[in-house]
Amino acid sequence: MIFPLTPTLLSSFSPLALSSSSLPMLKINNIEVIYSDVILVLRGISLSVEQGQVVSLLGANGAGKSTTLKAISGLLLREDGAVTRGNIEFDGQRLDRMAPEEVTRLGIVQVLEGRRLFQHLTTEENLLTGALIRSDRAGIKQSLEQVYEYFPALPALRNKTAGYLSGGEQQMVAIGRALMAKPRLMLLDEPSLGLAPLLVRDIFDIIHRINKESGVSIMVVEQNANVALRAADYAYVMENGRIVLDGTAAQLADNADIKEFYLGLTAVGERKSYRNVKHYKRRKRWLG
Amino acid sequence: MAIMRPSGDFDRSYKQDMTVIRQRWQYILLIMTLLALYTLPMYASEATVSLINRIGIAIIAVQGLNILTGYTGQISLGQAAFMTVGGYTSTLLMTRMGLNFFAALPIAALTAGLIGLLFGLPSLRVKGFYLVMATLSAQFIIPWVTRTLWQDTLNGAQGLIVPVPVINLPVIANQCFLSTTFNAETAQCAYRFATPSQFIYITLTVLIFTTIITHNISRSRLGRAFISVRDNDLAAELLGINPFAYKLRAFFLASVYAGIAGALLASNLRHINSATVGLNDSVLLLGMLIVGGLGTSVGPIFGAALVTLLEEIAVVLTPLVITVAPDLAGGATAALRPLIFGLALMLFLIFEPRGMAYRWNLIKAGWRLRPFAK
Amino acid sequence: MNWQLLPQFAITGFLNGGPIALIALGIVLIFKSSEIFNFSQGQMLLIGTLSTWWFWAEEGLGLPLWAAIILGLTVSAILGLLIERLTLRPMTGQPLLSIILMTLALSQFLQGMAILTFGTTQRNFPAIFEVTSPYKISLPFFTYNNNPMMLILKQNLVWSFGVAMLCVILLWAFFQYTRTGLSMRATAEDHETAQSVGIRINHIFGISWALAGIIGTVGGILIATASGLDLSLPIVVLAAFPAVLLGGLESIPGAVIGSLLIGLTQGLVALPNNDFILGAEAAQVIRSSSEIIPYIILLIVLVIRPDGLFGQKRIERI
Amino acid sequence: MKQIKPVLLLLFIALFALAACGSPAEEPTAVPEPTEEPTEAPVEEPTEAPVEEPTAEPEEEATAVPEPTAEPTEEPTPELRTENLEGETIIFYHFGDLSGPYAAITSPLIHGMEDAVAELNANGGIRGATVEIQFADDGGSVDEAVAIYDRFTSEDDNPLIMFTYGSGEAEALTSRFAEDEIPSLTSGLSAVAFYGEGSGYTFGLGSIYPDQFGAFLDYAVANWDEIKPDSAGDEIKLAYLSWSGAFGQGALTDETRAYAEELGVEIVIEELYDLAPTADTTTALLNAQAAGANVIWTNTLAFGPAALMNGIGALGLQGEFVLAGDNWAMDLATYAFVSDPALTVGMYAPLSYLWWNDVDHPGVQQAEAMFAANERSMTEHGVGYLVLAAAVDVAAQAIENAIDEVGFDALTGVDVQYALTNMGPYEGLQGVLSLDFSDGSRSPHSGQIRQIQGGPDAFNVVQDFTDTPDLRPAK
Repeated sequence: MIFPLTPTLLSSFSPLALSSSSLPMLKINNIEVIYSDVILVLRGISLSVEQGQVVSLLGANGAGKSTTLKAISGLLLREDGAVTRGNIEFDGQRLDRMAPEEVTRLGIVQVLEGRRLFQHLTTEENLLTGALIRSDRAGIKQSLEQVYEYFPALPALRNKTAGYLSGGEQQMVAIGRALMAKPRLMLLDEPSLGLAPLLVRDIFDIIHRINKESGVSIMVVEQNANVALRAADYAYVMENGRIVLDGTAAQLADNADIKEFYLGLTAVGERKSYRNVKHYKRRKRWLG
Repeated sequence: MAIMRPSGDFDRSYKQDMTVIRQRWQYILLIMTLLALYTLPMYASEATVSLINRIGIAIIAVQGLNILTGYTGQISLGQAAFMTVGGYTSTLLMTRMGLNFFAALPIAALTAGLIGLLFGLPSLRVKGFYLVMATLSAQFIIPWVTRTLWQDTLNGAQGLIVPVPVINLPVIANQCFLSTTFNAETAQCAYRFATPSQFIYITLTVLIFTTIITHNISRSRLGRAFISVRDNDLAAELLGINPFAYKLRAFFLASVYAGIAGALLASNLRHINSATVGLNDSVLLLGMLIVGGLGTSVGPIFGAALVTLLEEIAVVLTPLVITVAPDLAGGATAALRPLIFGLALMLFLIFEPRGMAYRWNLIKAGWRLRPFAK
Repeated sequence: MNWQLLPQFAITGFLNGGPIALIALGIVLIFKSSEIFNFSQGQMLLIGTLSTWWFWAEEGLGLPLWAAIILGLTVSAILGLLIERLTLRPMTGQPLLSIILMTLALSQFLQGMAILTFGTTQRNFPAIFEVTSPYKISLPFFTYNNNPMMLILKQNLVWSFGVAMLCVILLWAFFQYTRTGLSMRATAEDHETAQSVGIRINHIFGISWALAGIIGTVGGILIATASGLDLSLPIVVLAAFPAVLLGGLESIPGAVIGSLLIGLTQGLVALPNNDFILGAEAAQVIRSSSEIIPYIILLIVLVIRPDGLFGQKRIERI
Repeated sequence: MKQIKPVLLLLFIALFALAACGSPAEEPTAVPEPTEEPTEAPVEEPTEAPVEEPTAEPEEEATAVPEPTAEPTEEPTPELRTENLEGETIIFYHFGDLSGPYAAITSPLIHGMEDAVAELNANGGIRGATVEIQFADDGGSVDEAVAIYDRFTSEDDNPLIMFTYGSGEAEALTSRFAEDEIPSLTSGLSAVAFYGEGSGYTFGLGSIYPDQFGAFLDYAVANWDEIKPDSAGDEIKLAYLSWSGAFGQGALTDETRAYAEELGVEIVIEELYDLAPTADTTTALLNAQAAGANVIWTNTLAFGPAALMNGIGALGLQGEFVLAGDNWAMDLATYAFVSDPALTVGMYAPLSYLWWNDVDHPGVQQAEAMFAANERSMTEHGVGYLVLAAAVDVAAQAIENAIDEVGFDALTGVDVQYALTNMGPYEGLQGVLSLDFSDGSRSPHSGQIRQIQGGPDAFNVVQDFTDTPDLRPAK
């Protein structure tokens, strides 16, 4: 099903009136994910994203963050995984067991980990693939201009083969491509991966701006809690396939364990050595 | 594949673990089967014997392909081309050098093996689909060579008439024994393997040898190396197995089998030319392997038997189709064979890609675990 | 060597590559989108061409040729869709061998179907182009024994080449300028990403099979107009297979250039004559090698440059 | 490896079993020695026929050495059944190619045989016995042909006659026919099948291709001034443009090369083209032209000559060459593949049978009536139908002669072979096909030269029946 294009949406990225009484647009209820019928990866995950929110999903490697995103976007099916318990709802519609392309057509667009551009297509063609699910010519053109406005570096690269862009440029194109679909919810998988710290900051600034200006809800999966918490409204922390902590970004940023574990700071704000962190990890488990 | 054994059958040593035949009743069964096959000409019709004969030759070719494709994971569309090499070599050895068929057979096998090795060389550089194309080129180049080059010897596209295999026995007390006849030219008693019920003894005997060898390859270090190359050549390399060397060995062995099958086929048909076996036969052999079950020692036997029988069914069905739709009189005979083979292969690929061997194991396991298994 | 025939054979061979290019393109299209090498391309175009004949012939529907061609192409498109849906979609995720064997099995099955439906009799396909009176061109600048060199080009050959190249250009424009074309190019690059931007890749696979059926059939019709129609038509793909690999499995311009090069080489091996430097017998051997020269080129390509002339090396950059 | 030993033991037991109880089949002691004159063979064979009788005990442990001398052991059957065989059946076994390269000519062959047999049965069959046809498709593959042969011989331990037409099949089966003593009539006329090693039971329904080639060369040399292309000189320069394979190369043997040289005909070029309707003959024709050829011989059929004609037309080479081919090349099937019927005009071929346009001939009239009565499609109005209709007549006559000799109950293939070789000059279908195997050859040695002079019904005689040169292989 194609997301109905209301006149307000047609005016491209115009700020939506945010209702404060927001019902969650995405709701994950107690899901369990199993790969290849045998490997249990997620157990009892529940989370929700409200209209216009930026939600971060934090956690170490292998905690199950990406799997959670794939469960939403349907890409799990491609990897022989399945949601075996619980359900995922988007505006009251069940997403689990829906093919990825159909999820995208509902208005949920995922920016895959590692950018994943169409390498032999040009920058502009890559952006246009994002709009393949739309059929309003004028609207697409407008969106394209909007993307170029968000990422001023891109117009100069428009006819360049995407595979030859730098990592940061590729990330911009990937986010721009997602925007071209005019999504209601954008899923970002580790946008900071492999980028220089300054670039990471830029990217998150733009994510913040997109959220504020066009009202797109965003769910970011990150290892880099520092930047992720800065841009987010609400955050969840995952470990070993479970959610172990959640709260507003401010609450989490204040949490002592988070500081110690993810931000690598001691109570007084000093950096800790790697050895200490490791020692700490062994001592302290979230689910002790 | 889980090994399902009757209760009480345990291994107490490595030697026992490697035993092929573990119980007396299996011996008895084996002896009965072999006896039944060897006495086939006594009770079966010539057409049945001829059919079994063709199945036997096909099994040998598929066994070779099984080493290459089933165990080592290299797909080949050239098996029939190497059969051509074997057929020509044995024929030339017999007609030009005057060798006996049984002396020519191993040399033909070796020659085919070496040529196969040559076409296996691209496997050093390419794999998967690209290798398929390299072997496909063998399927074109070898027949072309046989009909274009050395025309004086190979007689071009017309091909060669192949002599009937003969065993010569001495004359004892002015008598020829054992159903042989006197040959004035050599002053010996000759047994000619001319009719299917005579030729089948060659096929069966060779088949028993190749089966034993294949089975032993599959459970030796060589076989395990093949399997490791198939499953993950990088990991195999890390284990100290040179994947290229083993791929080439597999190519060589597969072509040796093809050479044997080709020599048998040529002698059975008494005629060989560049078109005797072709691309279609290579496809047929691969199909047999899939239908029977890749990488199992019973797979080639099941596959070759089923596919050949299906072809026979096509022949049987033809008059039926013609009665139903007389307009098809011309087409039906020609259509049914590829149609049935194609359909059977497609159904196997979709519904039972592990082939008949897998079914067979399920049945065997079910039988042994009776009454506990459903 | 027959030097005076060099331009003649080179150009004839080159033009012969035209219809082969269409068939090769069909194979590349399917491979690009779904990584399936379609060994049944020949049988698909056989059925498409036979249907076209049936719509046109008096024994069949007796329609005008243009209508018959349109209907024939429709049949091949539907056939392509059906094949993808019924036989290859269930194979998703299966190993390479299974998929290769599936298309080989399909080729057998379709051949059987074609015989069962249309019988074994040979057919005369309508001649679309003038059969006799070839184009005779005297070459500027080239002379042989002080005579200007002449090129004799069959009308059929020239026009078939023209139609084939027109199809190639249309196809290129389709990929470059249409949304479906863009979807197909995106799908060819990366299935997962394509799905994540909302492309229904199963539809794309279906479209590639349908398109491959159509352009293959155009090639089949072009060949049939020149030389009649018979159950052995599928063997034309045997020249297309190496052409595809020569050009690079995933490259559309590669398939075209590969086919033309294969045609060119096949033309050139016909050159040696009785005063060939290695002797008359060697000359005859070389002349008769035109059927295997594509496969010799194939072997060379595999050893020297497996990706082919224009094969996509994955752009590796992080 | 210890576990192999018992298996090996078993193997030897089995080998012993093979020797002891195997081989119920009779040894082919009756096969004529290859060095023997073919004519002698049948003389001694009938005498050994009783050995073949199913009543004879096949389980002989030992055979006396030397070979039992051919005693006239023939037991005179008390009363020979030679008439009124109602209720009996005689089967004509037929191998053909419905799915391979020669599919284009197959259905007329089958239909010609079917119609002729139907007519034969309607007129009382062979002395009252009904004739049945068993046809099997071998797809042009020798492999398949042998399998079919095994099936046929297994279902019937006394087959009387078989029909084949693929050259490859005929060559491969020829030693089997001789060993199993089954006469065969074949229209695949490559010399090896008739005169190669171990032959003797294979008879041709036309002159062998080398003879045909020689006959045409004779004609061309004698009439060169009249038939030569305008541009040609006094020398005949011949291009052999053909398919690869037993059939395509069937006319080019050591004997024909020598014969051509003797006649002063130079074979300037040999070229192959694909055995497919899609074959491109451009390079072959231009190379022939460049080599100075003025005559083209092609040993092909249906789309084979059509590919040359199309090429000649499309390249504008009309009038540059004299085109000639084997008997199969001059057929209706060619018209199905030629882009313009006018391109067929002028082609020569030696035929050892009559053609449909000999409308005054009673045999042709009979064939025509049969063709019309069975409402055959005009696309089958070709050589296959005519020749097979005549061949059925020949076969029936030979079997009748054999029945007269030994009676129906004792009838075997040996007797039919004997009858075929001894029936003298015989006019099949009132003379459509005249055969004479009594002179020691197994294929006819005479033929007409015909030329296509506009349309499929104008295969006109330019030289009436003459003897063809005898170019059978030396060995």
